[in-house]
Amino acid sequence: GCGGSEESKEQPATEDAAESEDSQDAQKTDESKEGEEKGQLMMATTTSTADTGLLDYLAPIFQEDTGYELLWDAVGTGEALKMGENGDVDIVLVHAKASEEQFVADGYGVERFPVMYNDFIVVGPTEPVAVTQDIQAVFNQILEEQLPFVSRGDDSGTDKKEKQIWEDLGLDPAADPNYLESGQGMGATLTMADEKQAYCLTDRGTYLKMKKDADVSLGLEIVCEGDANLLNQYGVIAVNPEKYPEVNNEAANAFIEWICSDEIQKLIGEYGVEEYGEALFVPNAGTDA
Amino acid sequence: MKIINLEKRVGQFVLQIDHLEIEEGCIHGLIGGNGSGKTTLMKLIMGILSPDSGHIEYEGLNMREITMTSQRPYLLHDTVYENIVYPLKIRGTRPDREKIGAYLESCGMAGKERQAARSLSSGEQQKVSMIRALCFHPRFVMIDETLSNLDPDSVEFFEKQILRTREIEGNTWMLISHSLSHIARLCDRVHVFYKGKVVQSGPAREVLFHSEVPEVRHFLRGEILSESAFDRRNE
Amino acid sequence: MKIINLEKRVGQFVLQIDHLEIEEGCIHGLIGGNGSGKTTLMKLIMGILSPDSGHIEYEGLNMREITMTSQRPYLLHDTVYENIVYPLKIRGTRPDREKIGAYLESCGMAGKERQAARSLSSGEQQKVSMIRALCFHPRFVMIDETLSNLDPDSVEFFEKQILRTREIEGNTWMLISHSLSHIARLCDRVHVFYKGKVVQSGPAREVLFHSEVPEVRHFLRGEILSESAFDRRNE
Amino acid sequence: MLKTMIEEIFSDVGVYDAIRVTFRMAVTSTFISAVLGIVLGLALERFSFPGKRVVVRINRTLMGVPPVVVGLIVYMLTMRRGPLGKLELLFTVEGMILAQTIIITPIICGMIYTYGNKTAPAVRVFAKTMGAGKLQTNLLILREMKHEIYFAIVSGFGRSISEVGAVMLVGGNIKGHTRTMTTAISLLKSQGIFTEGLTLGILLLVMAFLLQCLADFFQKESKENENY
Amino acid sequence: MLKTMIEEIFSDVGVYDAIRVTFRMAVTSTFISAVLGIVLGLALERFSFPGKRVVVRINRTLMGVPPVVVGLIVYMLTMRRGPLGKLELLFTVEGMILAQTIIITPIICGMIYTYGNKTAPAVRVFAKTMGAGKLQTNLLILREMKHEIYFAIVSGFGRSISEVGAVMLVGGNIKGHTRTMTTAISLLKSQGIFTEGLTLGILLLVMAFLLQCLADFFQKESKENENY
Ligand SMILES: Nc1ncnc2c1ncn2[C@@H]1O[C@H](COP(=O)(O)OP(=O)(O)OP(=O)(O)O)[C@@H](O)[C@H]1O
Ligand SMILES: Nc1ncnc2c1ncn2[C@@H]1O[C@H](COP(=O)(O)OP(=O)(O)OP(=O)(O)O)[C@@H](O)[C@H]1O
Ligand SMILES: [Mg+2]
Ligand SMILES: [Mg+2]
Repeated sequence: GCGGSEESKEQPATEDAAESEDSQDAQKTDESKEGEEKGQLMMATTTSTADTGLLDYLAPIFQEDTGYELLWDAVGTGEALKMGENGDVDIVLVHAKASEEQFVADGYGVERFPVMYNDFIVVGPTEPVAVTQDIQAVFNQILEEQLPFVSRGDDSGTDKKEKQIWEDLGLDPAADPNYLESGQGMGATLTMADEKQAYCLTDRGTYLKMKKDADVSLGLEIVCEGDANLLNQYGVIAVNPEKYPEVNNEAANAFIEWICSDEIQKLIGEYGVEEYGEALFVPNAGTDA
Repeated sequence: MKIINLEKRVGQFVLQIDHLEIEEGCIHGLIGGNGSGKTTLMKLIMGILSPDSGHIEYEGLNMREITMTSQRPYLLHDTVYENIVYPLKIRGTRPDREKIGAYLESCGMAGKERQAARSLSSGEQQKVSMIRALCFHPRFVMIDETLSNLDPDSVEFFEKQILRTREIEGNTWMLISHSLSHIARLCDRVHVFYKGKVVQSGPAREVLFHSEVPEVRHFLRGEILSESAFDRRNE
Repeated sequence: MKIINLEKRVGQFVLQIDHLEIEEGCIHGLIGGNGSGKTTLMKLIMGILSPDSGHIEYEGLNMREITMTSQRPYLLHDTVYENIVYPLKIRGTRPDREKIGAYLESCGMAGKERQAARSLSSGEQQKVSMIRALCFHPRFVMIDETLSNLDPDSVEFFEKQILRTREIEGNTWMLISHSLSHIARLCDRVHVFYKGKVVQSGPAREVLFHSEVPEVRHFLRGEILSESAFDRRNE
Repeated sequence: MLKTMIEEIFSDVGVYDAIRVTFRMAVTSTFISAVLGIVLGLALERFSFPGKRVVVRINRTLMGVPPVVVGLIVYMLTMRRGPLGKLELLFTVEGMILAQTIIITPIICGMIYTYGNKTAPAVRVFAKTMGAGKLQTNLLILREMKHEIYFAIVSGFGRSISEVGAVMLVGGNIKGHTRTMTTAISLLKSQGIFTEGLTLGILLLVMAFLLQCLADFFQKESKENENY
Repeated sequence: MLKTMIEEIFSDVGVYDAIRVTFRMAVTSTFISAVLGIVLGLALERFSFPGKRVVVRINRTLMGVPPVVVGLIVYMLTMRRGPLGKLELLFTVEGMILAQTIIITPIICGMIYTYGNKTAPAVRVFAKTMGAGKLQTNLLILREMKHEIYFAIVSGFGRSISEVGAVMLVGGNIKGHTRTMTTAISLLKSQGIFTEGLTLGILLLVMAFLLQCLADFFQKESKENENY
């Protein structure tokens, strides 16, 4: 991000010279105008980052810090990676480690940086499944008693995780006639599970946000959390400029550098504490997660 | 049928008829300038328009026994045959295919049963509309200029039909025509319209040949009718 | 205008005219039974239909100088005035408001300029269509039964107008009518149609009073025309 | 044969079920909407009453009601704790049909009203002269407007098979139960499997086209040859 | 005033921008589709050619093209690697307008064709008798069909503001840039914020209604009083 930062230093200086008598307020506006002129960073991301409001919270700070305007399209993980593969976005922020690594290996992405994680939880009615830390017990019981379960079935990060768990446990969910695939995002799937009084694997962030903000208060409780199996790692990858010279690689690099900085990592760790009583994401940039 | 204190306003135009008697079993002719309200009266009788005030006494006549052929007949998007049998069908009557064929032949439309009615020439369309009205034997028939624009043979045929059904069934006819010879040949009673009013109403001979009403005299001046020919018509 | 070896099939019907001359500056009358092809010929001349074979020689007549009024005139969804000025407007000519007012008055439609044309009585609609055709001075005018169903005053007015414009502008007229008295009063030449063919074509007197063609004689028998009245018409 | 072939191409979204659900939903909802829309459209054309213009405008506005909004409304009505919760319509094809009917009825009604304005008054006058009763008059109007009605129904059907917003929300896109072809396409799209989504879309269009050919066969849209 | 009120209610989805984008997109795409649809519809009505019936059927099938499919197609055309990549239409309002135009043009074209079948031939004959040129004839047809054309445009506009599938995919629902009211509703819906979504939907309908009142004001749909 060298070229980019040079620009950002140069331009405000000229503005300052021209309008030195401007008030603090006016300068602020000018600066944000500058940001727009400097360029936009187009991101493809998953619905969870958008639905939890994290990006709404971070974008203005990003613009203030680096001058780039952050735009994002919140879609399924598969669709987000596809947009990256097509070179239509500059950067992707998703949570499906295997696919992400494949994305880099195929040469579409430069490098994958872990950013943060939250964890998956199983939610549902507290009867008959008792609250536990043991995912295996929960899934076994669901299958044995043929309890209703709503899966996303959309091949998203969450969906892949769920399938993985079933597989690891040596279980076949298709044996449960009450196992449904909603084919929709996390929010819609949670509402459906609530409607059907079914069980559901979700990321904690979306669950907390829905539990607090949704009009129809969710009647689902956490029945399983804390299993080591249930981490949900988010990674950020800049789209390879060698493949797509048109992408705004400077901005992408600036974003990666920015989001991995201690300051922002701290902000991520604080996001949601005030509103939901607990953090929605745990920052872990710099680790090898 | 009696029309009593009838008043109807359409746009700027007002039709106002204090009292008009329509004797049963007669052929009535309505004449008068364009836009004098002849069609409007027929529509009121037919129940297509409803009067602003006054009323029409139908004297036991059922609305289903009244019909009216229009100046621009409405034809169904279907064949000639389907058009003619429509009023029969909705009455559950079996149409007489042969009779319809004979009617068509008599007015020069032999073999056109299966042609699309709307592809006919305008005179032929009028004939279809006439035959349609004849076939279901209504007790009160209003013919709004449907006899004009027909060729002489067809005019003769339909005039004969009108006189014959009146004879046999004793039904009532009401004709609008701008051809005074039609009127003179057919009508028992004539009603003359002028600017929304009936200025004279009486036996055909009286109105056509001995009228004292200035509007009627002015109106009739255009065509010279021969009273002696009129005398001979019932022979 | 010359019509040469014209043939046109519509549905079952075939119009076939080997040779027909339409002299300039004359008033031509087309008569014949319903469905004999009169309107079809006008449509061919107007270019609404195109012939299957043969052709029409317009002899320098521009298609824009030809007009035709229909049996069921098409009126724009607009006022009477807008309907009348339409052909002027598309020619970029300034309409003469007073003249149009005078025309309307002469045929008993004074003050109806701003009425919706489609709300007029059918006779009034025909008058609008006639005035529309008169106002833009075409060189060749075809009138398809538009003069029937008018009241006597209006018939007289339009007949006078036709004769006057022919006098002044020397334009050509072609009329279809089932009223032989119209034809006798106006036409110089008469063409008789029978089942898609022109069976006689010649000066009005010859055709109307001295025809030897059996179809023509049969057709004319319906109405008794007086040759002496015919003689007096040009006085 | 074709069935297995199709299933092979789109194995993971449950295409065969989706086709079945799509057409069941589309045909049923179009049928109900056609009945409602025609009756309402003709009634609107027939009767004059104060505020009629506003009703017409509302009708036309409702033609552009976003499916998502209808989906939300139906969802809130049919959810467990909603007023119609007892009927258990949520996440069922019946619920989807309800939502679709709400979307399509105004479209058909609006079209019938507009067409009817041109055709019906003359037919009504004619029916009166023929002594037709109320029912017979209305049947005659339908008969005389058959091409336009057919077109309105085709439009409604097209809207019905193509819809995704309301169906997704109310039906829930549950594989094998309420997944339609369009929601399947959405799902494929969200997985980034674009070409497969496109193929499924084209399959949908081809089937709609064939269905229309079939309907046209009974409809015989003969070019009217009127003699003006 | 109203502006700030609205912004307050829907602060987090960027409602004010969404309204702007919605109407910019809807008005532009409806306008383009109206021009294309009217020209194509009248041309289809005017000319006879072999295979015309098939073209009509294809037109009617396309009236039911799923927006998601159009979205996919436009996406694949406008993506950087795609044939129109150079134009940089992806994630822009212009791209959304392109997608919407593809959806709406067949609708308007189909309606104009169907209405035109009833009206245009007689007008064309009349125009010929008046000596009108080609352009004048077509202008006259438009004038005589003005109520029907207005209705077709209202329908197209309704479809345009209510659409979400194509707009979501091509525009990307980017806050402040390509987010429309319907995609905002979708977002609110997916977050479970139903009543706010519904309120926004009703706001959209109210604005569509007001816009129509405005249009009606210029349109003066006077009840034709024809004398049959
Ligand atoms: N589209 C069509 N399909 C089938 N037959 C048609 C079509 N158009 C016209 N005809 C037939 O062509 C014949 C001639 O029609 P045309 O309108 O020329 O008659 P016309 O001489 O003007 O009769 P009229 O005095 O009744 O106006 C009629 O028998 C009519 O049935
Ligand atoms: N809807 C309407 N709005 C305004 N004026 C109307 C309407 N309907 C009819 N009129 C007027 O009412 C008058 C009477 O019409 P009507 O059709 O009864 O005339 P008519 O005597 O049948 O004439 P014609 O001999 O021309 O058929 C006409 O002057 C007409 O302009
Ligand atoms: Mg009349
Ligand atoms: Mg004719």
